[in-house]
Amino acid sequence: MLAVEMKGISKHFGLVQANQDVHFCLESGEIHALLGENGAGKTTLMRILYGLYRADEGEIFINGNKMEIHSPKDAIAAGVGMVTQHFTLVPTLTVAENIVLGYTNSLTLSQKLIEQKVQAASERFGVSVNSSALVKHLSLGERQRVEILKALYRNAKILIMDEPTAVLVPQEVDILFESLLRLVKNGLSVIFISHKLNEVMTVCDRVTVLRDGKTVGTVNKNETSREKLAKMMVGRETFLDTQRSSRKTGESVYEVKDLTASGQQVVKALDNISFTINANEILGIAGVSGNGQSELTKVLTGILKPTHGSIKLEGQEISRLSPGDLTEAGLGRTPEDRHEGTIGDLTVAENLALEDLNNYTKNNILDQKKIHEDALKKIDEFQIKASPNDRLRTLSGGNMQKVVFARALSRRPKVVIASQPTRGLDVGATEYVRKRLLEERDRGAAVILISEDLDEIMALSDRIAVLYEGCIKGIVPTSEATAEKIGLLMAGVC
Amino acid sequence: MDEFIVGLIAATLRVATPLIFATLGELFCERAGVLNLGIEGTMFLGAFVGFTAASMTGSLWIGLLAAAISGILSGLLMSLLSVRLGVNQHVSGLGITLLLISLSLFSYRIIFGESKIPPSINSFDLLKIFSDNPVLGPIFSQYLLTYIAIAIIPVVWYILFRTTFGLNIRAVGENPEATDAAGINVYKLRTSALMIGGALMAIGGSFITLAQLGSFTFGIIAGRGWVCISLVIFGNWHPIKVLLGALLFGGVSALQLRLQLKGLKLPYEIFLALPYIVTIIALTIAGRNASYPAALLKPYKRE
Amino acid sequence: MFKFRIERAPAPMWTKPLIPIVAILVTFLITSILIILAKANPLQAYYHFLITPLSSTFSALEVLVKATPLILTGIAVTFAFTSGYFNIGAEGQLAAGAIAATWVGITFGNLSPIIAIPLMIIGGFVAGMAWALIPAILKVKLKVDEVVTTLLMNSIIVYFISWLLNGPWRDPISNWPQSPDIGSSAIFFRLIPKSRLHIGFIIALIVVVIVYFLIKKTPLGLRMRASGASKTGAEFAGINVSKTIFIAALVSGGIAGLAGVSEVAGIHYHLIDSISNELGYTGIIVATLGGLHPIGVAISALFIGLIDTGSQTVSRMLGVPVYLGNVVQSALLLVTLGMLLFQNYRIKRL
Amino acid sequence: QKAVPAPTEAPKTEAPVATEAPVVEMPKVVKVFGAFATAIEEPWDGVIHHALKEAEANGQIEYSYTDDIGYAGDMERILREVAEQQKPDLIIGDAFGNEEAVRRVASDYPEIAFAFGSGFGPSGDNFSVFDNWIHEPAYLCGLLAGGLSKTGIIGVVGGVPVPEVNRITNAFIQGVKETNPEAKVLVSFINSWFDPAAAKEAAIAQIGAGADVLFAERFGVIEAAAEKGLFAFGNMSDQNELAPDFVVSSAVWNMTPTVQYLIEQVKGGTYTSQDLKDFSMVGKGGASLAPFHGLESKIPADLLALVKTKEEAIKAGLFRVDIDEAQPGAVN
Ligand SMILES: Nc1ncnc2c1ncn2[C@@H]1O[C@H](COP(=O)(O)OP(=O)(O)OP(=O)(O)O)[C@@H](O)[C@H]1O
Ligand SMILES: Nc1ncnc2c1ncn2[C@@H]1O[C@H](COP(=O)(O)OP(=O)(O)OP(=O)(O)O)[C@@H](O)[C@H]1O
Ligand SMILES: [Mg+2]
Ligand SMILES: [Mg+2]
Repeated sequence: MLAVEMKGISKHFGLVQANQDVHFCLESGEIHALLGENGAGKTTLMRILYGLYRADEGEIFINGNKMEIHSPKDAIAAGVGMVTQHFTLVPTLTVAENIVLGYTNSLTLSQKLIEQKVQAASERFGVSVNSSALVKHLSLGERQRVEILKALYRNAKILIMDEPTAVLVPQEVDILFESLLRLVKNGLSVIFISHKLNEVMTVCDRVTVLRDGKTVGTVNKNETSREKLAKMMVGRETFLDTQRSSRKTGESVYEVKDLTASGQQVVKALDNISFTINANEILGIAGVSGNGQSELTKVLTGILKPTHGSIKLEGQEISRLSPGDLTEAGLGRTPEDRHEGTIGDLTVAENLALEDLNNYTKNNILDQKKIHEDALKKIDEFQIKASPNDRLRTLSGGNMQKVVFARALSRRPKVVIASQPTRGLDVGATEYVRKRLLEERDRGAAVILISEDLDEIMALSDRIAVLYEGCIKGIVPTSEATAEKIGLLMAGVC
Repeated sequence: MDEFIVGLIAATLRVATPLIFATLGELFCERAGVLNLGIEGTMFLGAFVGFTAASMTGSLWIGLLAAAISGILSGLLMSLLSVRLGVNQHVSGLGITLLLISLSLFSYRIIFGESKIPPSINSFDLLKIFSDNPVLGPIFSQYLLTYIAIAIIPVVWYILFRTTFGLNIRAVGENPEATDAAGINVYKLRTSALMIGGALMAIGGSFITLAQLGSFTFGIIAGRGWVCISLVIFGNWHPIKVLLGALLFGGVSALQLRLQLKGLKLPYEIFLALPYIVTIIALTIAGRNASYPAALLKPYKRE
Repeated sequence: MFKFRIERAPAPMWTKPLIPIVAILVTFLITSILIILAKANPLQAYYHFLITPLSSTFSALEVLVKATPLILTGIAVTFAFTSGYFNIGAEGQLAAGAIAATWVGITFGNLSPIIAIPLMIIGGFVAGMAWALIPAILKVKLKVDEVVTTLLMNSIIVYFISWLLNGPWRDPISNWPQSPDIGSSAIFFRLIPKSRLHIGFIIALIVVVIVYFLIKKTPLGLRMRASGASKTGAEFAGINVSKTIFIAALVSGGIAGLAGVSEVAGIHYHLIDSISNELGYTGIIVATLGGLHPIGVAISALFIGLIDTGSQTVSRMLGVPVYLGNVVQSALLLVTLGMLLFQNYRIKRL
Repeated sequence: QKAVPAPTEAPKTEAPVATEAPVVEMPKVVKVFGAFATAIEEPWDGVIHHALKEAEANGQIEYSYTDDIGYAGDMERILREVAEQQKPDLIIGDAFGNEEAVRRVASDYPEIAFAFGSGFGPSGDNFSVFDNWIHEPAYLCGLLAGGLSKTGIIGVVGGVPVPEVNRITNAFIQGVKETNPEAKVLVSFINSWFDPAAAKEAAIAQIGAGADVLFAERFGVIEAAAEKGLFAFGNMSDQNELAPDFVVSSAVWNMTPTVQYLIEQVKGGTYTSQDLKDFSMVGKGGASLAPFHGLESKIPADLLALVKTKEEAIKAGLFRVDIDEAQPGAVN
């Protein structure tokens, strides 16, 4: 029997067609992977199923019945649960409160009673949580378990999991898979979104691939392979292959020593981090999301002040400098989230000029002509598909990222800090960005590449440092690194 | 106990009554993530509608009910603008205050004409408990609404912290995305918080016309709504602490009047400005720890 | 049957200028009910609202007089809002400027106007800045929400003025709580004989031009716009957002202070209790209706000035309660706010 | 410059355009404009407004007005607009807080008669002043209050300590001291013209301090007295209907004599600027002690007799109540 059937789903946002005539079937009792590149429309499709978006066109059947899903309430009633990519928990409430939120008929609320109920459910489903803890005190892994329990508590028969492993270390991933397999035996059907082909091959029964918002096809796991899936996803077989020759790296230019910083939720988001990096070198910083990458990016780019430690650029202390002064000192940087690192309401030219306003000021007045001309130059050089007066907001992600790169690199910085530079970019843009980073290295810059994409790290870096719970677990030359070795470091083992 | 103290306590409760109602109303709105600067106007509207309905029907209770309904409507208007349409909350709140005050004054003229003596009603009588006791008697010689105001505080606390509805309100003020994903209609929830809030604000305003004065005049609210805004912050969004703030404010204004009569020459303005100054100091001390509902001022849009 | 769908996408450009016009029409339709209830003819009422004030030179100039402080408070609000600082305190900052202007005007008002008037302008600007200082510091140092603190500061200064006027500054020969008059050289001279239009209007226009220039043409303006549009983005681009917001908050206070100077030196010649008279709050309305664009703000200030003037004319001519003016103004604000959001939608025929 | 009639039917009050031609014969109906800084619900302006309404009802004048003009500079514009467009014969209003503006306009329009409530003297040829000279009935109220008080403590709650208010309060105190030399008079100012809730609280504080008779300079005080079952005195108009069992009397200001005099003068073409003070005093019926509305029975006969005697003496000009405009202390 089909647990879910989605027929002819289309959805657009403004000018973007996120889903176009998508067909998707979930059998009862299977784990079904939804695969696709960033922006392929996976999340959108699932948000439609969960009632967070309304499809422009298309029909949804659940257990054979045609459903009108207007809101998550309808979806929950139909037995659909979702663990979203970005957790939807209320940090100031307890685990129990979060789990019963929106799902209790009782008018009154007894903390004790709900905690008991949640604890009982936790045992019944084998998903362990501490029901009286405040969510804001939980780790990401714990939060995810709360999300899963929240769905199961609502009697979900169909569980959507949007990139659940992105925030987990391998051991946690194993635990998650065990639970999923057990739950499936007890009648749960699971839709599992992931970018990681090996995970898909491990745990799923069938795979549906989306590309550019369209269904490419559905295959049985047994009848496919990682390579075939990859080809379905991307539409071609090319992967960036950086020919790695052992080259000589230059002088040490950038030195981080005993860096400690506090984050929003943890006291020590970064704990005594030290590394150095040379000219003509790319240092990759790997790690599972949430282990301090954001804080490291913020500290290195001058947005967050460290509580302790030093950063030296060519021997000069820069850890207390403002972002503006860092630029002056010879640092180029790209933000973790290009939407947050740029200003959508300003024009492309203004965004490009923003980092270096002194250079564009004549007699205290903005030199509009120079801003415009330089923007044209950079647009040309970085192949940005836009004109200087376009609002940045109207650019696609790839072009936005190119603007960011143009701004950061055109001053030929000595050090480049690139954080998640290809997140959410399609293959073409990704290739461009990676090529650009390698060119920077070859030009003589020291490049720090912070990325959660291990393949990217392995492909670009000369050395790899692994970040785990705010500490550097080890720095390995890429020539000696294997995915297994780095994976163990990322999991905090050894 | 000293008669001075007894009188002071009684006056404190009386002055605090409209503030307690309206501050709890604002608390509901802010806990749900909406800063309702329409409070001053809603109180004014409540004072006007309560009085008008009571004077037309001769029933104070109908007046009170009408005031509450007018407050609910004001909440709905705020909801339409700031929740449904997602308009900037300060601007829509200030606009609503301006609208409701001028609309009340306009309607007052249309309904009551240009009266020489302000039309009046027989307002609520004092409800005396412990009337034999020389100390408690005068303190507990209050209007029914004052007792209700005090009684409603634990009720609001209970609703917020011990009911499902309260849980939903607290959740939506902190993280509307999560609340939405939990299957709760964010718009309806915020709208209901604004309606309850509006009703409480309007009842607070109507206390002045229906109980305290029995008549409606132009300067009737005289900035009390802004005091309530600061009391919510002063009380750190907690109903019990809000009561303390309201009593402090009531106490200061009652004390000021009494010290004047002792012949003490005090710049009374300092007293009147005190609650505002204290709130700023409280904010300074709490600083970034002030527990603003995280989603306050942020409109929620699903797409 | 035609089927339509409303979707989120920028509305076509040609709808932009239509928004205020449609908003005005909708507001007039809604408020017509009230006018009919007041037993007057809505068409006549709107004639007196909008046309009568412009039908004589004196009245038309009076609209400019009325608009002068509104331009300044509207610009003050615009300046702060542009950088993402929600200054609700123009009301109090105006009062602070008025206090300073009064003091300067009384103390130096008998020197030459060439000295007295610039001193007053500087004093008012500085005082407005000073009154904006505490919320600004709390905002950038402690992240205390400025909406609430600036609102509270408005109430505090009202009592301060009340204390001044009932105490140390009470004009001994006036039987009203007001200060003595400023010296004659401190009085803003009139631009046109037999009208009250004073140089405050010119100052307001100069401020509009300067602020337009500052916001659109200078690095500070770009920093402000960047901070206002995206705090994180601005920070990432190396902008000191706290400093930018701090400067914007203070300058905004200073401009509001100028409105106080203009009211004291151009209209009253002394300090009174109700010196701000909601001009600061109306400034928020003006700024919003003007789309936070200096030129738009100037136009909307003129329009609000017209409605303000007109409402008294309507009241006088038709015997409608004078509060109709405020009803129309606030309804117009709310309707416009609602309509502005339609800019983000497009109607599509299916 | 002329008034532009509306495009649709002209409002009924609009005068014929004939005013443009020089009018030789006397106007039949005097055109009066009322300019009030506060809402007409405020008692001071209310008294003027209602006297004018009365004259309008009698067909003596053609009347229009603007109220709640405030102190923010609108007064001057409205007066100038009215002077230009409506060309009234007479403008009546209150100048408090707008003194300079009003006088500036008056001097620019010598053909229009201006009569304004003011604490200063007349000016030019056309600017007359009046004021609420009700210190005499206030004094009489004081006599009554002093006699009625059992505790010997009497309260006065006033708005803002301006000369008009001080004068009444001091006269009231003078009366109290005459019938009850030991009495203490408590005086509170709420520093607002409009905050009845605050006025009531101030009154209750006075009651708490022992006051058993109250003088209500502002609204809100009578409500406190009624609630506590105490006698009170109203101000400005006969406020007995606010609490018929407790408002013994009121110090009443009556603008009709002033208005009538002004109409006559304007009609007769004999108008000159002057201080209209006398028309607001007891002698010419501009001020009076309100009737007792049946509460005489509660007043001791000798006290009633004393008040009657004093009232007659004032009317006959044989007794003068002191005018003291200094701010009274909190305890007198
Ligand atoms: N709320 C939105 N507004 C505008 N565009 C959106 C919105 N949500 C998604 N999109 C766009 O729709 C397309 C599909 O996005 P979706 O999030 O479904 O991709 P995805 O396959 O889940 O990608 P990822 O692997 O990065 O999670 C993208 O181009 C995205 O930019
Ligand atoms: N916040 C937003 N506001 C308005 N439009 C947006 C927003 N986010 C995305 N878009 C629109 O969605 C489109 C796709 O955005 P997205 O970030 O998914 O880029 P992309 O599909 O990855 O781009 P590319 O194909 O160049 O890599 C853009 O063209 C943009 O117009
Ligand atoms: Mg994409
Ligand atoms: Mg996704």
